[in-house]
Order: sequence, then C-alpha cells, then structure tokens
Amino acid sequence: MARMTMIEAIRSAMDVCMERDERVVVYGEDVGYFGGVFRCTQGLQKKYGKHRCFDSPINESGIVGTAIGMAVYGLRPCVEIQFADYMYPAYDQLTQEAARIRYRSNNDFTVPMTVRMPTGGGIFGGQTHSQSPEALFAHVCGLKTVIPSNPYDAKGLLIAAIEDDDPVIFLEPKRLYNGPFDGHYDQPVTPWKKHPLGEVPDGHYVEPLGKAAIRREGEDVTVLAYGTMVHVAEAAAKETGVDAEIIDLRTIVPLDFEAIEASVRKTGRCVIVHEATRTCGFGAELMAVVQEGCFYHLEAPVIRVTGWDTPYPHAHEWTYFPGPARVGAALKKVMEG
Amino acid sequence: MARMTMIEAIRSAMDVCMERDERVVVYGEDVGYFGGVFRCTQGLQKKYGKHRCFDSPINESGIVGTAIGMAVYGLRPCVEIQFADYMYPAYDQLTQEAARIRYRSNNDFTVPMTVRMPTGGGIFGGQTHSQSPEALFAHVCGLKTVIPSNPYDAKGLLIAAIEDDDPVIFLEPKRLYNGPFDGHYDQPVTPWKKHPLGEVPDGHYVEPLGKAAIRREGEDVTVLAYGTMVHVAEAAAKETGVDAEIIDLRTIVPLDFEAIEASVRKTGRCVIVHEATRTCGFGAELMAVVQEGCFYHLEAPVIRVTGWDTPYPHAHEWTYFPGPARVGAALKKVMEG
Amino acid sequence: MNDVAPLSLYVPEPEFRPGDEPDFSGVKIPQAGSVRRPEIDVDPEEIHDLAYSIIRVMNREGEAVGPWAGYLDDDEALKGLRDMMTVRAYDARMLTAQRQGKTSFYMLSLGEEAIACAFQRALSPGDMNFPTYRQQGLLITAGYPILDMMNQVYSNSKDPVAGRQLPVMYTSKKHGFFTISGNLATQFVQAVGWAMASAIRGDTKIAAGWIGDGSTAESDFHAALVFASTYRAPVVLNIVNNQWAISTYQGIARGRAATFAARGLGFGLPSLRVDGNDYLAVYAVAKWAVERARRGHGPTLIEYVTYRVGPHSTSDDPSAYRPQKESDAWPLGDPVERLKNYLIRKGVWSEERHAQAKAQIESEIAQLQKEAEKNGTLHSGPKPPPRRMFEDVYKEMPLHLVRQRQEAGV
Amino acid sequence: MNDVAPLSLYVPEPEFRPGDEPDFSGVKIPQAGSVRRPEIDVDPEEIHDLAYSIIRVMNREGEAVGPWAGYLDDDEALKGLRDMMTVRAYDARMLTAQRQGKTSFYMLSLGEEAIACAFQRALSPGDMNFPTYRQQGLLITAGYPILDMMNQVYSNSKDPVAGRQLPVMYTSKKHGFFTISGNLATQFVQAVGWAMASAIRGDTKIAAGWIGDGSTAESDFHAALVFASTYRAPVVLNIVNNQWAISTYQGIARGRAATFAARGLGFGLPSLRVDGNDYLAVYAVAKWAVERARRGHGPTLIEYVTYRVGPHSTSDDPSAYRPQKESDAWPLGDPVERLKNYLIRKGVWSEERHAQAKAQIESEIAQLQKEAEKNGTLHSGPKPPPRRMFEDVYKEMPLHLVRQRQEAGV
Ligand SMILES: Cc1ncc(C[n+]2csc(CCOP(=O)(O)OP(=O)(O)O)c2C)c(N)n1
Ligand SMILES: Cc1ncc(C[n+]2csc(CCOP(=O)(O)OP(=O)(O)O)c2C)c(N)n1
Ligand SMILES: [Mg+2]
Ligand SMILES: [Mg+2]
Repeated sequence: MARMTMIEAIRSAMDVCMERDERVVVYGEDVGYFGGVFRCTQGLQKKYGKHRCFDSPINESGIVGTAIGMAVYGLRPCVEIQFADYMYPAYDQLTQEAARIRYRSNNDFTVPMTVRMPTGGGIFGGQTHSQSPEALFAHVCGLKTVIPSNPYDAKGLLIAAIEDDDPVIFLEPKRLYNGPFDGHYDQPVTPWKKHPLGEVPDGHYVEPLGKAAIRREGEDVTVLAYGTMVHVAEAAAKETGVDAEIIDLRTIVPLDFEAIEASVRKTGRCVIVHEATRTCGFGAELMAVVQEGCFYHLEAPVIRVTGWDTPYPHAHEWTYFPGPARVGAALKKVMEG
Repeated sequence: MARMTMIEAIRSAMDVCMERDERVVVYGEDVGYFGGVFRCTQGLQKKYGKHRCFDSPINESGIVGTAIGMAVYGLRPCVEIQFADYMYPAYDQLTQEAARIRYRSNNDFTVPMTVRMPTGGGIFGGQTHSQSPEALFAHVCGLKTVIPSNPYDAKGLLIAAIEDDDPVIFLEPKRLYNGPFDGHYDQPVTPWKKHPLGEVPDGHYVEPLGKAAIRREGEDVTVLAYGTMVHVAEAAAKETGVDAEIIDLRTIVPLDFEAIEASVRKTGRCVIVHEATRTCGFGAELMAVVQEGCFYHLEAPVIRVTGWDTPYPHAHEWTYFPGPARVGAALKKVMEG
Repeated sequence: MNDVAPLSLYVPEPEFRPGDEPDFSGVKIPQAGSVRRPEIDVDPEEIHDLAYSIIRVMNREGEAVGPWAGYLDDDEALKGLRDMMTVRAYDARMLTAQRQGKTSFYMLSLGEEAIACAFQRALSPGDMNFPTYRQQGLLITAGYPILDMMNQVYSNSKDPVAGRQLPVMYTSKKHGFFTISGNLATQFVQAVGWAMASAIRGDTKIAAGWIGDGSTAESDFHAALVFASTYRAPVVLNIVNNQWAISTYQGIARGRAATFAARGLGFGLPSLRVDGNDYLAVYAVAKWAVERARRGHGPTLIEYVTYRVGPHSTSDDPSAYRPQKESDAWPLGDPVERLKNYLIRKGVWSEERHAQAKAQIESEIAQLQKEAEKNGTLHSGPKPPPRRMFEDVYKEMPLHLVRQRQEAGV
Repeated sequence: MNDVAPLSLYVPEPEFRPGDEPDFSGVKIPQAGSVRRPEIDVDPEEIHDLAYSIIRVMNREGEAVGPWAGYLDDDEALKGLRDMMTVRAYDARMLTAQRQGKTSFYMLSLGEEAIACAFQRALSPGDMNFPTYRQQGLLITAGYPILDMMNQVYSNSKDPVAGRQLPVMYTSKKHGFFTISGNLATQFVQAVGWAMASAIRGDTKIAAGWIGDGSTAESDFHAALVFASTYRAPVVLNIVNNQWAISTYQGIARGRAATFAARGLGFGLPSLRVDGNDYLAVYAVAKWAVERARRGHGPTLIEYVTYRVGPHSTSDDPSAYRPQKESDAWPLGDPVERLKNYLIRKGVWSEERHAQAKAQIESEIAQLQKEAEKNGTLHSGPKPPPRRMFEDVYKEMPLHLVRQRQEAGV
C-alpha cells in the first residue's frame, strides 16, 4: 500500500501489466523517453525497453490503427491519446474498426486494446484541451468506456481494461490527476495523499468494469456522476445538507443498471451530473435509463447538470464547469419538485 | 409543381441553388461525371461545369476540410459523403473545425457548408452502408442536423441548408429515396409519385430549419420520429388504431421544443422512434427533453423503439430495423402504462 | 498584380468516356525484362527509378525474360494458373447468383486475379494479409474452402460470420486473411501495426497490406506509410491500381504524380511498380518484398498495374462512365491468358488441357454452389439464428444487450 | 525459414539526449548559393534534387550569394529585421507575463522568426494564411495590432475572440490570418480548399498552409497533398521543421525519408528545402512559390529547416529530453543575428543602430503591455461578458442555448 496521485496510480497499473505480461506495450505521442505530457508513462521505457514503450508519430489514427493491428496479432497495446480532444482523427479506427472486429469476424479476430486519454476541463486548457467526449463512445456498440474518479479505482480499472479482451476507452479526468478537485477552484486542492482513495496497493488488483460504486449513501436523492463530478457532487451534498446518494458510475458502458435502478427506486429523485455538453450527452442516456427503469418511483423531474452546449471557453471556464453551486441548486430543486 | 422522387427533389434543390448563386459548388466521391452512386448530382456537372461539380479523391477528411476552406473563402459548398457510414474520417473536420470556426474566431470566419450523406438501413447494405449517426452530430454544438422524410421537405430543407450561414449536416434516409417505405419490407413500396409529399414545386422555396411537422394529429400518444421512421410510425398508428400524434422532427438540432412539448402535454404519452443504436442515441435526448418539459403531464413511461446496440446485421436486417410491429407494440404498451 | 490572369480550377479527366474509342497506344509499357532487380537489402534511395517503370517478366511471345524471371518453377506456375481459373469461375458463379436475387451484393476481381493469387504464393504460413474486398485470390490460393466463401456470400445458416456481414467480407485467421472492412484504407495501417507486433515479439512473420488506387487518397494510407517508415515494420504495402475507383479514374487519386508507387519515395521506402497481369512478375516482386521484410530490411511499397474489367460491384454499371471496350483495349492483356500461353510455350500445358481444366473447375464450383444453397441463400432457406446478431458485440454479453435480445424475442 | 533471424522493432532516437554533448558537424549544410534556381513553371519531376538540399543565400561572411540572392532590397531587408525583432520582443514579454501568472499559456517562436516574417512579405493583400500557433510573425509583419494580440493572450475584456480561446489562438481575416486551431494539421487541407475556391472563382488570390515537422505525420497532411496535387490548387504548403515536436525529435515523424520536403515528390509537387534561419533565402523561395501559384502553375511544398530554441510551450521543459546546449550547437545560427550581420556588412545597419532599435522595440512592447493589462488579464481585471460564451455557436442563438444562457444566469 502506498499513497499515490492518480498519475502514479495509472503508471503503476501499466507497470504491473507490463511486468506480468510481455504482450503489453505502451506508446503514444511523447510517451517514450519523456514519459508523456502528464508523465503517466515516465520510467516505463527505461524499465521495459524501447520496443515496449515508445514515442509515436503525431497521428492518432495511426496510433489506434497500429494498436488494432498489434492487438489482432496477439499483443495487448495500451496507447495514449495526448488529450481526448485529439481522438477525433482516430474516431474511425476506434468506432468502425476496433469496436467491430470481434463481431464482424465472428470472434476470428479480437482487439484487446486500451486507449487512454486525459479528459475534462478545469485547467484553463480552452476548447481543445478540456473536452469530455464519453457520449461519443457510449453510442458506439463494441466499445467499453471507463472513467475513474480516484487513484485506487484508476489503477484497478486500468488493469482490468488492459486485461479485458475487448477494446476499452479509458478516460482520465485530468483535473483529478493531482487531487480530488471538487469544483472550488478558488480553494487549494487537497492532495490525493490525504484522501482515503489515494491509498493504492502496490501490486496487481482489479476493479471490475461495469460496477458502479456508492460514494455516499443517502435517502433523499440519487446523484449519478463519474470522474471529476463525483467530487463536485460530494461537495454539493455536504454544502446543501441534502441527503444525497452519490453513485460513481466508473464505467458508463457497460452500465451498472442495477445500482442505478435500486438507488432511484429508493430515493425517488435523481440528479445527473456531467461536464460534457448537454445535448445528447451521456446524461441523456441516464435520463432515459432512469425513466425506463424507475418511472413509477419518480417524485420529481430528473435534473441534468452539465456543461453548456458551447465549446469550453477559456476565460469563462468556471461559468461552463458544472460546479458545486450548480449541482447544489439542482439538489435543492429536485427536493422541491 | 412536379411529382418527384426524393433523389430528384434533392437534385432539384442543388440545381436551384447552383443556378441562383454562383458560389454554390458540389463535389464528392463519384459526384461529377457519373452523378453520384445514388445519382443525386446527375447532370449538374454538365449544366454548371467541372469547376462547380466534380469528382473528389476518396478522402472524406479532405472533402470536408477543403469544403471548409472554400466556405471560409466565401463559397457555399454542398458536398456529398457517399454513405454516412463513411463520414468518420471527416469527423474531426466536421466537429472540431466546421462546428467551431465561427465561435473561435468570433465571427471573423464562418462556414456556410452543407454536408449531405445517405443514412439508415433497409437496403441490405450491412453494417457499413446502413448506419444512422445523427446522435454523433447532435452532441456537437455548432452543427445543425437535418433529416427529411419526403421529397417536398428534402428540397425545401436542402435549399435552407445550403443558404444557411452555419454548417449543416443533411442526412438522407436512403430507404426513402424512391418511395415512402413504411417498414413492410415484404410489400411493394408505393412510389413517391403517388404520395402527396411527392409533389414538389419546381423553383426555389425553403422549409425552415428547426421546425417540426405534424404528420398526423392525434390525442392518445405523441410519436417523435424523423426520416424513415415517420412512415413506419404512420403505418403502426394505422394498424393498431392508436390515435397517435406523429411529429416529424425534420431538424434535430435545432430542435422544435415547442412542438414536442405542446404535443406531449396534450397526449400525456410519448413513443420515440429511431433507427440508430439505442444507447446514447438521439432518442435519449428526446427522452430527456420530454421528461424535463412534460414530467407532470406524463401518464406512462416514455418508450424508445430503436435499432439494437449491435452493428446492422446483413441477414437480420428486419430484426434490427424498428418496423411497424415493434412500433405498434410500443404504442399499445404506452397506452396501457 | 494587374498582369495576373484569373486562376482556374484544374479537374483531371480520363482520356476516354462512353462513346470514345479507347486507345492506349500512348501508355508507355516497358519491355519485359528491361527493369533491373536490386538486392533485397538495397538502399531505397538508390532505386527511385523502379517507382516510375513497370517490372514485367513475360514478353509478347510468352517467354519469361530478364532479371525478375526464373523465380517460379513450372509446377508452381501451373498451380497459379489453376488458382486464377478457380477465382474467375467462382466470381462468375457468384455474380450470377446475385443477379438471380440469391444475395444482395457481389464484387468480382475479373482481370486482377494474378495479383492476389501470385502474392499469396510468396507468403509463408503465419503471415497475415490485411485485404480489401477484391483479394478473394488470397483466400482461394491459401486453400480456404470455397464452400465457406459461398456460405458467407449467401449469409446462410453456415455463414462463417453468422449473417452479420455484407457478401465478400470474408475472414480467416487460419488462412492469414484479416476480416475485411467496409471502410476503405483502415486495414492498411492495421497491417503495419501487426507487422510491428511481430517485430516487437522477435517473431519472423510478416504482414501484407492491401489498398486500391482510389483508396490511396484516404488518410490512413498516410498513417500506414508514416508508421511503416518510422519503425521499419516488416510489411509489404500493396497498391492495386486497377485504373478505376467506382466511376472515378485513377487520375483523381494520383493527381500530378506520375505513378502511385512514387508515393513511397518521400518515406524512404523501396517503391516498385509491376505489371499486375503478369503472374510471374507479380510473384517475383512479391517474393523480393516479402524476403526484404522477413530479413529485417523493412517495408516495401508495390504498385500493381492492372485493370478492373468488371463493374465495381453488382450495384454498378460502368457503361455509364467509361467506354464499353476499354478493357479490351487495355494493353496489359488478361492474366489467365498470359500465364496459359507461357505454360503452353514451355510445353507443360496445352489448349486442350486448359479447356479441360476450365470445365472441371467450373463443374466443381457449380457443385459447391449447390451444396452452399442447401444451407440457404439470403432470402430463402435456413438462416443463422437471429440471436447471433446480439452475440460477439462483446466477449460477454452485457446486461443492456441481454435485455434488448429479450425485447427482440430472439 | 529456420535460417531467419528474429525481427526486432526499430525505434529511431535523436542523436543527443540530456547529458550528451551535441555535435552537429555531421549534418550536411550545403554552401550558400550552391543550389540552382529553376524557373517558376518548371516541371516538378525535374527538380527532385531540391527536396534533398538546402537553399541558402547568406554565407558565413554575411554576403548574399547565388541564384536565390538579390530578391530583396535593403529597405525591405531592414523592415524584415524589425519584424523579427518585434516578434522576439513580443514573445519575450508574453512569456514573462505567463510566468507571472497573468495568463494560462504561451508559445514562443524563438529562433524561427525569419520564416513567418519573410513569408508574409512575399504575399499580397487578400492572400490567406492557414497558420499554426508558431506563426505570430505573419500577423506582426502584416501589421496586425500587437495590442490586440496581447488582449487575446490575456483573454481580457478587449480580447478579439471574446475570451473563448487559449492564448495565441489569433484570428484576422483582414490580415490574411485564418483562426488558429488547437487540432494539428486540420488547417493544411483547409488552405488547399481555400485556394481551390480562389481558382473556382477565377480570382488571383492564393493560400498558404502551415504545419510543423511533427504534424506532417497527421493524416490531414496527406489529404492536403492529395487535393493540392489533383486540382493544382494555388497554394504554398509550408513545413516548419524546427527539429522537435514537444519532446519528440523530427526522426519520429520523418521516418526513413531523408527530408520532409521529399514527401512532396510522390505527389508530383515541386518540393523545396530552405534554410529557415536565412531571411533572404526564405523570402526568395517563398516568392518563387507564391508566384508559381499565382501564375496558375499550382502548389509547392517547402520545408524550412530551423530549430525550436525555446520550450514547446510554457507547459514544457525541454531540459528533460534534449541537451540544454543543443540550440547553441545548431548549425544554422540565429535568424536575427544573421540578417543583422548581412545588413551591417552592406553598410546599411550598425551594431549601434541595432541596439537602439532593440531598446526602442522593447519599450514599445512594454508600453503596449501596460495598455493591454488595463483591459484585464486572465485572472484579474475586466473580462469579456460571460454571455458571450453562448453567442456565435450559431449565427442565431437557438432556443436550447437561450434557455441554457438563462439557466447560467448570464
Ligand atoms: C471510407 C470509405 N469511403 C467511401 C467508400 C465507398 N467506396 C467503396 S469502394 C470505393 C472505390 C474504391 O476504389 P479503389 O480503392 O480503387 O478500389 P477498387 O474498387 O478499384 O478495387 C468507394 C468510394 C468506402 N467504402 N469507405
Ligand atoms: C490532433 C492533435 N494531436 C496532438 C496534439 C498535441 N500537440 C500539440 S503541439 C504538438 C507537437 C507539434 O509539433 P510540430 O508539428 O513539430 O510543431 P512545433 O510545435 O514544433 O511548431 C502536439 C503533439 C494536438 N494539438 N492535436
Ligand atoms: Mg481501383
Ligand atoms: Mg516541430
């Protein structure tokens, strides 16, 4: 057991997998010698050699396309896209190839590949370093999509992803890399060192894909969140005094329907929070899931608190970001409904 | 006035625009001499010259990327992606460039571009000639997305799209090109000639983007649909006898909230139909919109009838396709709820 | 700038359109045997000329001449002839089956058979092709059961891909044939990744990527060349230039370049151009590139010059965009005829034996077709079970798909 | 295959890493004046050699020599010097401002100033650049107000893009400067489209695309070359090879090719390589390509050989991946120093006047900075109104955004 940042936890997951399984290779832009712009792969090239951890050309389609080829060969590539905002050139390979190869070949070929990418805003990265494209993966059958909210989960889920036999999109909320940011941008962030979920076992362990975690039990309202928004929701619950049950989805596909349905049936109310733009975001799907599974239990309209349907604006980051004030207001409103 | 197929109506829209405005140019794979694999651009090269209607290399990113450059210059390109399934290589240019240029340049540069693409299944095209990716556009702010269901609308909406000052995705349900297919694949399809909406004025007219059309007024349940599903819903209503109000959304972004909300508040019930895969499809957003706007009017859970979360299977096209039987079952179920 | 003339858009056009008399006498075809054969470890910068010529082995008299000749013995050449004849017979049958409404779609490789058939013979077991939809010759040469190909084309109850895929979208890991994608060019870079994996693991297997002339315009073509060049991946990158991409002639993708092979020069790749209708030349060049890759000298780009004799697919009608007689006028001849003539000239084959072989192959194919149709065709007879459509989206079916399958009642 | 050795993955590595003594004596630098200058309508296939050399004008003595010399008079050269000095002073200030926390991010063009500054002088009004984030020299040379650049960097109340964009993401149609994208390479193909539009309309304007060495690996680079080659678009395609892409040296993008310019050969494009730190050479080559495009002879690909002296951005620390002294060892010298020496040698400039000019420019910039800061900096002072974030997503605000703006209370 050690206290780790999320960066260290992610690095440790790759380290453990590379150590245990020679088929695991890691590459991406600036990933090799330098260790990645967020330093997630630091030291891996030195430890495992240039042929297992290396720099790639700047071509996201090439990164994912070659990783598919490697996975088909029998390796387990774990590649990095420098920012989720830069995955679009690889979108064809991810959604029309990786996601389809098992199906279209009737299991003849499979793609055990993990694609890591930093996601979300809150670092003044402007519209091309802040996006949360999870809905664009969720809509595509054949992909699994994971979004951890803390170092413990990040490591366990990343190991699960690398060991998974299907392609997994692994979105890392970059605002959480160094601490459990709760949206209070004007206050210092506690480091992960001081957070219980910063306790990370050294060796191998797995958090299963598709299982949500209840971060806070409550009776009044269910909050569905993932990534950074889990911490924002915790802050909002605390500050408003609303007895919220906060569910950290962790994996959005496959989704933990049972956890969601059980909670909403209990509380009768639901607030959904994500940072991505609203229209057709994953919150829309959650709205549908809740409505389909819990209609007769709902006592008030479900509320979405999300990023606005605008690009992420540099100067107005905190107007865009769904912070504790907005989530808190939704909690109060849903209690009135 | 003339009776036209949807192909002819679409061609006529481009013809009218090219005739009126020299800035309109049309290109794409096989679009020039041959007139497009669905023949939508037939004759345009001959009439307007090779510099205004031409074949492009097979590079969707290049087609859209050059069209953006042309639009920025001051032209009004209307380009074709041969199948919506092949727009993925252009997804970066569409979503990160076209959709963002007005915003990021504060109106200094704009992209009055239309991107046409055949969408949807029902032609035994298998998983790469049948997709309905509208949700992937709807989630991206800055794009407008149009899906006509008949020749009259197709022409009026396409003219509106070409004349619009923002980038517009124009999805053409290929199963409707030649007739109002209602999902009864084992019965002959009436040609558009025999359908009132096959009546298409010859010259210039515009159907505004963002306005839904009520295809059938009804009291029992609101059906939200677009494209091919409008006709399927009509068949289902007829066959079940449920007095459905069928709303043809026509444009999914911007969405006609007023029409949706007014209808659902009236009927108290809602069925949403689309051909795309379910999870995070545009139906999810519609679920959310209905729930947010009409919660206290709803008398039963809203039901989604959609394509399954699988690729579009060649042999089992009709198991995948949300046909009149499935829509009819949903209509009956929502009436029981 | 008042003296500057207005610009105008240049749009390349094929020389001949319907109604024109095609005349390819202007096309420069180097003499068979005239192109040098470098060592397999040659520095790519020293052979730029090979990207602008055409390697040919069989001359008009049906002799094999020059430095690329002599790489194939008679038995192998006879096998090659049989492979090509089988592909052609199979294609003809499936085309008819589609025309009869027994399936939705089909794609011929008519006129291009030499390329895939000869290439496959240059590979070793364990090597992996990343093909397009026009390389049925790879599968047939590798010995994949034609019955299974038919079952796939019919999407019937024995379809190896459970009715999920459009006809001709074959897959067979065992036969070194990667599952075909409907999306162009994606497989080209995947081939490079596969080859990189082989190198990472210290294996000796190599990969082959396949792409059409039109599809070289796709961006993944670039991705493939970048990664292949940087990591010197053991891969052979094959461009089949059959002159057409649906209705679009090759000049639209090639642009101002003289050849498609030239695309490789800017990546420091050996870039060879070969007569794709010359089985012996294709084999010799393929073998060269395969050996180069396997011996650790890295990737090769090869352009096969050929002609798409048939329509693009059964959905296409080429008479709308090119002269009907264009394929007859095409100067590189028919690959089957050429190899046949070579073998006859060598005295190991005859017109009679050829006619016999043809009849025999055709009847075998007809027999197989009957068998396949017992398993069903697209619109009649047994089908794969519908629940199969919900399987293999993931290794294990997640809850939402279980629920949807129940909802679908299958 | 028992005799076949196991394959291994080749991964290119830069020659020098932190701790190494950089030594570029092995890099071949052709003598100034030694590369021929073809006519602007030359057949691209005849000048392949220009893709493998380096066009240089200023020799070590500070003389302008050879066929590419003599295209710029002294006044223009003096203006060029001032442009470069202004860019450098501006960069220095903004770097400091970022380090002081006044904004989030900044990107220098230190050491590369000659390229953008000289290129812009070769353009005519109405021409359009599609730049990357390291071509501030284009804007400054075109006379865009530095105050507005600062306002943009500060995202303040006078920010021309309303606080929406990361610092350095300038835009100015009026100054022929397309809005910069955060996504690499996308603009390269847009430039080609813009140029095609100019040709479609019978205009005489041309476009210029810009891309970094690392970004040539992106697929849109290929799209750009394909479309430019096919339609002979009036566009100049500029590759700024500053040796680094963040921490990744140029060999990872270039692979086995000798140069980036060589990438153009396979498209039949004239492909030139030029000393990017030689203002006179950049200008002469740019002018050649601009004229070629404007006279209807189509696109040119140019590789500028230079060196990124500063960090990639303020988020980067190059000492982690390259020797600190590498930029000193870089053999092409400093563009400002070189042009200064040339002008001094010509007798139209002096060390004193240079020192004076430098001081004057720096104080002007400092003055402007003060003014800009009155309009606010990222974290303090006036900001653009928050409701602006909901505007211009579309020309007219759709209902859902109106509702969201109300919900946001702005
Ligand atoms: C990404 C993508 N864009 C477009 C298509 C439609 N399409 C299918 S085949 C084809 C032509 C390909 O021509 P070429 O590469 O020359 O191969 P050939 O058919 O001649 O063998 C096109 C445009 C596609 N399948 N995928
Ligand atoms: C599509 C995309 N992928 C990755 C990035 C992250 N990124 C920003 S700059 C850069 C390096 C670019 O290097 P180069 O093209 O050589 O330009 P330079 O910075 O040297 O001017 C990278 C990888 C990005 N902005 N966009
Ligand atoms: Mg072709
Ligand atoms: Mg660089």
